[in-house]
Amino acid sequence: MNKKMDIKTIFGKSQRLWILVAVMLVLTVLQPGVFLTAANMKSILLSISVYGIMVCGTIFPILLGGIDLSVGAVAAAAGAFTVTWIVDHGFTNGAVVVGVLGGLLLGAIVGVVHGVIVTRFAVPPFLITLATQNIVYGVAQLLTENNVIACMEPASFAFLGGGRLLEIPFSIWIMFFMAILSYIILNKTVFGRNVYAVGGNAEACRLSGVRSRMVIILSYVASGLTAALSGIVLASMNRQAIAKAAQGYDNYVLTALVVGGASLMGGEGSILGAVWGAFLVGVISNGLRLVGVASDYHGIVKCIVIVAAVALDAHVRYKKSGLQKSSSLFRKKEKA
Amino acid sequence: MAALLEMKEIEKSFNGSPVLKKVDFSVEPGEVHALMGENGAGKSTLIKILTGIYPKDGGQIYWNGNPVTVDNRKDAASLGIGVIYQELSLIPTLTVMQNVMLGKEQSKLGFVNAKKMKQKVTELIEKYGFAVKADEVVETLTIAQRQTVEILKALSEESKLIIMDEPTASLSAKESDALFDIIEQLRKDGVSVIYISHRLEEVYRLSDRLTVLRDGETEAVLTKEQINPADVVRLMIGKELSEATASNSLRKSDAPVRLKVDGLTKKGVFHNIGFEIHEGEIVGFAGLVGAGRTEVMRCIYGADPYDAGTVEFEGKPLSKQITKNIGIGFGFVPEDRRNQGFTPLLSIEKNVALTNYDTLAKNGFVKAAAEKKLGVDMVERLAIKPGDSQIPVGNLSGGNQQKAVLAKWLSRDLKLLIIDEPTAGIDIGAKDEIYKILEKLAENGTSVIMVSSDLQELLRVSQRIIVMRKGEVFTEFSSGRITQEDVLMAESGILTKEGEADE
Amino acid sequence: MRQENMRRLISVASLVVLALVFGFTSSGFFTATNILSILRECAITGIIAIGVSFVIITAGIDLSTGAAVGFVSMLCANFLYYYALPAELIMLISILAGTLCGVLNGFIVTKLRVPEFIATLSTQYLFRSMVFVFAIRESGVITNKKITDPGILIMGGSINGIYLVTITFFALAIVGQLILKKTKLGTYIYATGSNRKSADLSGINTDKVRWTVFIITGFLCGIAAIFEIGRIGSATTDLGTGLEFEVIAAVVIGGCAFSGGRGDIFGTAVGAIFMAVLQNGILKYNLPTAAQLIIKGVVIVIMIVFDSVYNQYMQKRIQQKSNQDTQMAGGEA
Amino acid sequence: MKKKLVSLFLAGAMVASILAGCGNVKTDSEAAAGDDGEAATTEAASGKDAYADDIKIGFLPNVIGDSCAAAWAEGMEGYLNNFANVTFNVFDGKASVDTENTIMEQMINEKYDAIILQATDAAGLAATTDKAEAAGIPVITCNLDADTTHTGLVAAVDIEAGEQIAEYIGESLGGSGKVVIISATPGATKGENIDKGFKAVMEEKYAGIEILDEQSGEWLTENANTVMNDFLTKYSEIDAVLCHNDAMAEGAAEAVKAAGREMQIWGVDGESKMLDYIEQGLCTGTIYTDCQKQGAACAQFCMYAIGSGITAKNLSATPIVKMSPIVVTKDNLSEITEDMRW
Repeated sequence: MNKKMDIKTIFGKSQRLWILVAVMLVLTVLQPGVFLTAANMKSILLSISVYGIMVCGTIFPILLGGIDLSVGAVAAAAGAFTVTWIVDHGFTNGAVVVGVLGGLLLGAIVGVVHGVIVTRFAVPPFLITLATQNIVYGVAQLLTENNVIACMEPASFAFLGGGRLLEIPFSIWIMFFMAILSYIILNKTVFGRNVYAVGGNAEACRLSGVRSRMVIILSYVASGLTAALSGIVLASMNRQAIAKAAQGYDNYVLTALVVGGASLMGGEGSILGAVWGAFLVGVISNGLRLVGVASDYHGIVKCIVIVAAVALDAHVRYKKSGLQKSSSLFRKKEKA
Repeated sequence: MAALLEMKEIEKSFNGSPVLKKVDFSVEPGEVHALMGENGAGKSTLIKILTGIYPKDGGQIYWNGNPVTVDNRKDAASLGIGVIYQELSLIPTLTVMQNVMLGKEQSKLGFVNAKKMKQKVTELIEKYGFAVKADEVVETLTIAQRQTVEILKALSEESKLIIMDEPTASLSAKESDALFDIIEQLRKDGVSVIYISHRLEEVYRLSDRLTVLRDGETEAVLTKEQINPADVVRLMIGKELSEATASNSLRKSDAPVRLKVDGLTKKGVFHNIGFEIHEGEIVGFAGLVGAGRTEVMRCIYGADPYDAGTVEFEGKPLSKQITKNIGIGFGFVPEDRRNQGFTPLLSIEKNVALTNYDTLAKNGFVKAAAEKKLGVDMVERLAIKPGDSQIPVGNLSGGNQQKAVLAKWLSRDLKLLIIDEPTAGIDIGAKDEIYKILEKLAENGTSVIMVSSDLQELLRVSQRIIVMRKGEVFTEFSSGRITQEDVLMAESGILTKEGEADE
Repeated sequence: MRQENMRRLISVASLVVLALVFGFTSSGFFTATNILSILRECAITGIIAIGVSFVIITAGIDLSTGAAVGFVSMLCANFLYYYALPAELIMLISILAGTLCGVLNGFIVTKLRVPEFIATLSTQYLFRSMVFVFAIRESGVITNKKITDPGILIMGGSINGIYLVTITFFALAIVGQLILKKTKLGTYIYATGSNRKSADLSGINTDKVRWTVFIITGFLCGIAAIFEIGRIGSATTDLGTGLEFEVIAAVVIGGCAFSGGRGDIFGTAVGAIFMAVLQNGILKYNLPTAAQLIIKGVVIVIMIVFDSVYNQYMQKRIQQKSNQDTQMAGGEA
Repeated sequence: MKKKLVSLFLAGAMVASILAGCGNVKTDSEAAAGDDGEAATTEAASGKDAYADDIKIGFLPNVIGDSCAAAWAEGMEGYLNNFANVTFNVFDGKASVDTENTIMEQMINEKYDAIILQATDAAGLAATTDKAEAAGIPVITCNLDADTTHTGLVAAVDIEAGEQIAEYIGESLGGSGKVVIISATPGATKGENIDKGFKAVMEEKYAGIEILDEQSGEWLTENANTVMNDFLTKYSEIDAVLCHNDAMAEGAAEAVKAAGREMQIWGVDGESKMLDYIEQGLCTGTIYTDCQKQGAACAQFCMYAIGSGITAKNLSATPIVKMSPIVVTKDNLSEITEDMRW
């Protein structure tokens, strides 16, 4: 019993994470001496690092019951800004600093716009971020003039995405750093507490004196910031900026969050779960490649894993509590 | 001739505590039968058993003399029992006709015969002279009109019995009158009505018979001639109880005024509300559902805007922002606990901490140890069960949820606590604990405004009782010996004892 | 009723305004061929949008439509190439396969209790992969083959300049509108989305309704796939990528609310045409692609914000009306 | 209920097929060709003076934003800027057959004088290409052609590129070794063609070389990096990597460098960044095509076709101009002079 509790605390409340353990076990057996090696783990982490960084910020709107579909576009635009700035200002370290800060600022501005529109006009975030996705990709095209902007120098910029620290790619460090930062914000600050609370019951929060509008805006800013950061890392990793960078990353991010136990209704989910979720997706892709399944068929496995994870979770909860919304089947069981 | 409905020796208990103890209840065809009783007397449980929402523990239901089982709403509907819910259960984006016919559309191969259905609904509307049209969309209707749609829905099912639960709670006088006309019409048509209401004058005006429930037992069944407001009130409360719960502790406070409300008005909801609250005082707000008490409190707290009037706190005009009001010592426990009181997925600790981050945090960072300590302290201080501050509030029982909501405020330097229906849906033991908490708060100088529909509670806890009626302050009891009867009469607009009525 | 008409008028008006702007500021917008081609462009999105409107009116969402179209198209191409089945049979297969996609979505949503968003996000992965399962390969390499069956190709054709796909779209839209407004199912769809609890209480099997709308959507994806391959004369592996978002945008711009219970097929059709006009008009200015994207995004944002402001205004009015009524009555009391 | 709907729709579909039987329904190209009168006038109009009358030329690449498309556009613009009477527009195919078809359609409606197309899918753009040609608009395809006769194709090599890389690897490895492939997005024509050429040569001439594995890097640098990492984990011995474009080769090179291993890495395209990689010794080689020149060639072809009034009608097969590929390795890097880099 005690042991069980320990494992539970490690994985959080979500049942879905057990799937990860199962998948890893299978792969370890299938690919002995290859899958479960430090080098391979490193390679998995590297492969998820870009959207792993995004996940750390995109979780904020998700926790509020919102969504941010513009993260890919923001990443492209921020990367484009940083690279063009560095290229235009002579590849100096100073230019790198300004470029990176500028890219982040761009992400933050997009976040503010989202937050303000969502709070002021009560429009569905799904739609508004889908529309701004167009605009932000447009900005990325403007910045790059639809060309590939190569940026091989300076070393400081290349280090962001391609460097190594203690034998571990720097982008993984950034991902861990962002995850920890995000963890601290979500779990150790008042703002983080408010995010969960507003996501769980906005009206109760208002009556408890929480400035929910501010909480929402800041959450979208967080999302924009991490998207921008991941875009910059991606640009550095590829030593270039292209307008269509990070297309489709919105899906990766959502998948990671959902697999990691976040509920799109808000109020539920943890950064730990999200990173585990991202890791699981990475593990699956990696595992399928190692086993030699063509990338064409990865989707089938992904679908099954996601559905299994979420359905398992839903099932367990459905059985366990009356908390679940909806479902007429419950009404009788609920006590007066 | 057999009665239309007969419920015999109905029993029901929740968690071992009996709610209905062998209740008998019967309705004749074409009669308006009022069902009255204090909160917790067992009215709604009885109705829920009748409509198949709760299973009964014992007893038998007879319909036209035949024993029947009602396991779900469908069973009830097929017998001919229609219910007008307090919270309307219409589909807002559909038309009146679609709502009325929902689930029983006349159709051929899946295609509805709109013409025929509209004709049917229009006929019904005309027959009863309702003020709605068949093709109006429900969300554009007023609440009174929506209620008539609910009634139409019941009528269209050819219900023999329609249950109305506090139907006039949110209606204006004119709208109520229209409803009474409808009920008259129903009676003429041979449709029976079970009419649940706290409003004596309505019951007096409408009902053919009246059953009074008290503590899960049938106290009396009165015929029209026997119905007399004062008697009914006495029956509802019970003589011994009335004596036992009478309050001798009413008094005026001479402590400084903490909150002064003057001329507070919100169009169509309440107007010209004025009262004063002193330091360390517990003031009860009595009134029937819909009297405007909750709305007044929300406006004072800053949750809703108001149209006119002034609110002064310790001599200074009060801000209209919740956050600022909390900063100067306000606390607020809302009526709708589940939707407004707490965040169900979060633990007791996190819920309690939500209002306290001004002290529990430094530079935006939560002092985790202090937060945890507060949670543990509060669980201990309020004896919240189970005694673990990490359990999500949504998983607690009603009483413990309410304690958790209260706990949000208790560690603060509270100057004024507004608490709306503090013990609704809470068991007796927890009630007492909550009263003790309120009393202790007052002893320490906090002013408490308690909105309550529970007369016993009002008398037990309050030092003064302000009675609201139809959006206005009706009277105030602040001295002498007051019984539940007095308050209930006042709520119904009858003054037995001269308080300091504003009028 | 009046409010609904008002809403319709506004969406038609915004479409007209947009068209007028393009008509006066660019050349060749108001020509028969251009208008016919706009009506062609909107049709495939529109056909699927009919189904997705149903889903969104039940307060759900379907993110898998684009991938479903891709999968079904490839399946048809595959059967045409390897088995040379007759066109009629291929169409039947297409519709069946599409319907099956819908059945699967519905199953996951109602039986496995996976929220719509997640369920259809994951089936999107699945259908995308199924494309590759059925992709035509020559010595292991995916090779897109031209479809030569005239019975399929004719589906991309036109009668007197009016494209078959346009005709089908309008026909299906009318059928869809009829289903929504004239059948039991339609009423149940609104009821499910608007207030699921009450719908349940009224004896409606809301799970069945939710499953049905997914099946209809799948069915329409099957139809859309026929026209898709008929028009382009082959099936490619990336066919339908991103289509789901275009569809959702059309549906929502047409007045269906994510919260459910609102909107109709008329609005959706206007929404689909709106998106096609926008796309068509923007291309006429010879602007750089960046400017095109930005304009498109800004117009959509304006539409969404306007819609929300309008809805809030209407709600306020209803409230005021209801307040006034009580007030008048209260005054007398 | 549902059954009824299904039958309703089936009836609709049947009606449609009956209509088809009547021969009233015309496919696009039939419709365009059928309007004889109109087509004739357009044709007459397109026999206009390419160097004096107002001319509109559109360029529709598979997707914009990559270096090839940019270089092509630059080359075209560079050439067409010589003529004041020519308007030149670049569109975005968004790597989608649908989008490309839509834009083609619109260019036809707006009576463009010539279209330069990089077809996302050869079969998928055949119909609209036919329609354009039937309407008298010459279509010149750039690299990726449409599967129908049209005015011209200006192609960089793809099958040949695969073959040449195979030759080089085969020779330098001495006929035995292990190779992995990081391929394009599955189904992409260019990638599939490179694969075809590469595998054919390997099979025929270098049976001793084993192709260990093939996974998609979806044209992207970062994905190629991931895929390469997995290959490196899985196979302790790899002698050469073939990537279907330079961007992926760069990603693979980073992975190989990070792992501290050494092997041949090949890309295709010859973008300037790749040349830098080759210079630094990170990549082995690429098949260089002068994309700017190729763009200019497309533009020249257009002007010629407009001036002479040639469309597919006058042709029995698509004339092809092949850009000469240069196999670039560190040894001959200097042959690619600064002005040839893009």
